[in-house]
Amino acid sequence: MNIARLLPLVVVVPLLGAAVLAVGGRRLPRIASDVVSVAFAATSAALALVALAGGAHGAPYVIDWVGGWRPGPGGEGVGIVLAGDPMSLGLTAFTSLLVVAVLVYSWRYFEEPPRRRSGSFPALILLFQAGMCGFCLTGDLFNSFVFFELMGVVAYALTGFRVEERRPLQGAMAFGLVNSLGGYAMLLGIALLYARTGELGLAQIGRQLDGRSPDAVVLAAFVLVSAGLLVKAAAVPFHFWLPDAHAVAPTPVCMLLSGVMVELGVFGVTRLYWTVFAGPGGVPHEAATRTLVTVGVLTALVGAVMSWRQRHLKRLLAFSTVAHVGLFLIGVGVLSPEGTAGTAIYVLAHGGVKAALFACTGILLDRYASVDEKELHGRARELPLTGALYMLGGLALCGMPPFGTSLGKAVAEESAGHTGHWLTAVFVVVSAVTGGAVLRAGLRVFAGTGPRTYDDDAPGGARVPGDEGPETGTRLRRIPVTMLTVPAVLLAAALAAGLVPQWAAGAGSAAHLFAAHDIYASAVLDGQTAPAAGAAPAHWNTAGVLLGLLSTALGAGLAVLGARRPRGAVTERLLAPLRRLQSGHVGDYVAWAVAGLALLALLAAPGTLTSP
Amino acid sequence: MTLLPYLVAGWIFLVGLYGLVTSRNLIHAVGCLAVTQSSTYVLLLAIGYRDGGTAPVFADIPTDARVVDPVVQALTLTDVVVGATVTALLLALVIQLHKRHGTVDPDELSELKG
Amino acid sequence: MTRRGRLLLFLIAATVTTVLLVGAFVELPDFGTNFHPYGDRAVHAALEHRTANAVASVNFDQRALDTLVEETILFAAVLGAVVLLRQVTGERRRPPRPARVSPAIRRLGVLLLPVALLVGLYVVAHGQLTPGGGFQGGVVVATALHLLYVAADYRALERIRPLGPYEVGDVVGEAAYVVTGLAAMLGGSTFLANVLPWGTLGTLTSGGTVVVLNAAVGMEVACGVVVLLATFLDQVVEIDEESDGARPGTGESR
Amino acid sequence: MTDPLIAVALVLVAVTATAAVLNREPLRQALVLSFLGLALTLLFVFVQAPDVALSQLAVGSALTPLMIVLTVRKVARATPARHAPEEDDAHDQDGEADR
Repeated sequence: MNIARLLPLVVVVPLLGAAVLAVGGRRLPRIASDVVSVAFAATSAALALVALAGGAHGAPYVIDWVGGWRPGPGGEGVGIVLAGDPMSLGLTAFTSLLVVAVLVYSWRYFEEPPRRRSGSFPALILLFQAGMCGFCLTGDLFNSFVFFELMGVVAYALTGFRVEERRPLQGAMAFGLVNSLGGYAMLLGIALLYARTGELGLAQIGRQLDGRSPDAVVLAAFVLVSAGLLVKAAAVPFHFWLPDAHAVAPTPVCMLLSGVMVELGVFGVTRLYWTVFAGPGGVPHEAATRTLVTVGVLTALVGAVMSWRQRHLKRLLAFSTVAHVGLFLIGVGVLSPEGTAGTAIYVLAHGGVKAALFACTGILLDRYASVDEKELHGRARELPLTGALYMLGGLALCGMPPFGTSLGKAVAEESAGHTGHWLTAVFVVVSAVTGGAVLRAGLRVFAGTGPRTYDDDAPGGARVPGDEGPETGTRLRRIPVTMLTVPAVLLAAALAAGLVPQWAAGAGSAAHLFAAHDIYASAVLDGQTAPAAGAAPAHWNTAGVLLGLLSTALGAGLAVLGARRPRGAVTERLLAPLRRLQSGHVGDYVAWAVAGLALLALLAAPGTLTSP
Repeated sequence: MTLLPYLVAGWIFLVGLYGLVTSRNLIHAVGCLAVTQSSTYVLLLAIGYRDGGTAPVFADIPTDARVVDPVVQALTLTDVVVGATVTALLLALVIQLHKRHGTVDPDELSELKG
Repeated sequence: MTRRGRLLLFLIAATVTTVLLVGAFVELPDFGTNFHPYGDRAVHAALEHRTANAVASVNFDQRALDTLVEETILFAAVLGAVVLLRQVTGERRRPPRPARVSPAIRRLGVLLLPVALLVGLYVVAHGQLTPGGGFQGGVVVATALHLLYVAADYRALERIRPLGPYEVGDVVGEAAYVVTGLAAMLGGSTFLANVLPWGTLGTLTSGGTVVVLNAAVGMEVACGVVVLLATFLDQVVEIDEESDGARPGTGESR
Repeated sequence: MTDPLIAVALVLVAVTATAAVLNREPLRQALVLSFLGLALTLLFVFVQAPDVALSQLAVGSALTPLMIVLTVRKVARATPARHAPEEDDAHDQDGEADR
């Protein structure tokens, strides 16, 4: 059987699983629905891995025209294509494996699931998986909009899942409104591209644009579609929804949102640029780099500063995700295969690390009904294993060799350094600060470092910490094995991403195929694949290791300093405006999203409209 | 006339956004989101229109008749469904928000948040 | 931000966006252009597969994957809304008060209901021939059922609308779409390929799998929208908040 | 030619859309939204999109306004039972900011 035929199954299997759970979930006992959901998710993951392996041996592109609507010569067709290249297949496999991990982790979650609906949580997770995998694999612009909306709809519902609590709803609401707007902006952009080229396939649109010079239509389409994807990626100033949603979503959902969904936005922008806009009739490289790198730097700095300021652990991790998205945008924004390869490894390792950190935070939440750094001060000394995993995650986030985060960061920052030396500094500082914030919180919670300030402002200390109910129904006495195994495995995977040379080599050649305009079109439309000759594998070098050690040392130093002394009033006042922006007001967030649209337009216009 | 449909689509998009930014009630905001979305319908169908074309349904017209673009119509259909589902989900959230916070005014909600 | 500041930020940003959009609109092909390459090919492909309604052909044949995902979005939204609007601890059910309905309205409703149902089913069945199809017909059927709420009262609606079967119907519709696609694969073709005989243009059975997928969508939409509306109605009519002496969940009485 | 009809429908759509945004009272907005749905339906009929017109009629002028009306009813009915303010304060320590 042709491997390409497997591609639709990667998406369809979780759909079927969701259908089974939606019907059977009301009758099956809890354990059965858990097993069923893991089985379906794992099957999809296995299919993605088979397609990846098969593709890597033979032709690197796995192409399936859904419904058999293969286009004629010249690429004139009517169907939708699923196109798996090593990059998108790798991301699909990673997504599915993370879903499996999350499902296993949440076995003990929601001891009392909604009555008669014990299957609804795993069913929604499987639908989320289908949406994300489809978004990775599709080679059709409108189809990717539909998958984008599927991811969105499921994610809003999952974020608001715990309706008994008060805050999840607000986060879900902001998430839903801003993301839907992003979707509609994207659709307007798709309509413009359709009007200009009369095509919907990425490869076809790209080819049609090649034959003409860029104009205002191309610019507007680029801005609108990118804005939609950057909303999903939570790039500044589209990012406001993310901390509000991540701080409140159930922990397993956070693992997926932070670990992979947000990164899919970055993937989407990159794929869109290379396949559609990278040709002579699109957006010139300088303009695209200017846009993506500027937005990336802003995102990285805002995320880093804000994450340092948080004491609510889930919010802290959420802002750290924002910071890393900024780094990813810089990595892909310099438009070199090396930058893309580095970012790919960075994304995978970061996904593992971040999910592991959320998993550890979830354990705290379930045991102490709080994730507040000050409330938990020193109380988690009794959880040495969780603490060790958490601190290891924090170090990995700083970029400590030999974690994959370090390798990815090293390769990406070296490539970014060719565009501007200061970009390397951004990588080092931002990863040090966000990693340092995680470590600082860890020192205080798990080791009780520094003064215990919280008792002073609590009246009589009698206050029950937190309004955050544990997600397991009752507070955990013993930590279930699965809840510790999952973060351990995820960290091990992040370590392997840095150590297994085949992965680094694979990322190198995948990026070579991915970051190229013509290769994609000829593979999809003409069935010709250029071999990935001349692709440099992403590898360790001395400078990268030293910079990784530097950022780790910086991060650790910051953490110790931050844990020992309370924050200075001066920095506090300086940063107050930035904090006030995160107001929780949907009107504000929408206004910022429109401002983002304008920012993108102003950044991308010079060069696009004036080039000959 | 050649620009009017596009301009109307742009106007609806922006006026919907204005409503969202200035909304004092989340139910109203969800309504404004629906308005914003209708801009995509108008733009898509305007792009697919062909002067003098008829609907692409060959029930009682010859198969070589001049018809408008069926693809944008299919896309718009999908879009309509997406819009309805998003509206439903957001309204469900509004109901629960109101239960927990006693208000659906974004200003008050944002103050609650601190 | 203050209300003023927010509006100012929006107005500045909207000005730039307006320039961006108008600039693009000016350079678009004129309204009514003859340039529709994809559209022309789609019409050709629709006729080749003997599907009279080219839009249905695009939706259920050429771009059937879009529609699968669209149905999945509806499926997810129904699941999500049911979960979000579930009865939580501390809320209690209140038996709905029988409503007074004037006989005229009742008669009108009783008259309209079968008509509306028939129209809905007709629209579903002729999706590949005339405008309409699973989605439009499904919504009509679902809304028609809720005419009963207007015409009679909530309890009459609950009697003919036991939610369980509709929830199952929603899932079955979704699954039927997927299974039809998979069946084509088992037959040696690709996912969602139109493998059934295409028939003669303009007859009720023409279009091959378009008919089947259309029916699946009709079923899912009708059932899904019923569940969706029922969930909202349930909140409005029956579920009460922790008012007096919150009895924790008196069980789901449907 | 249907051009003048299209133009009229377009203007109608623009006007009702604006009205839907400016009517800040949700119930009235639902009514105006339903008019917007009708105007869009008319426009879609004129641009030869009967399929879309049908679903717009079903969704835009019936389903969406209906859901909004139901939400308004639920919210309006529950309003007197507002949470006591001190309870709000107790729940307000949103760890995001430390003050």
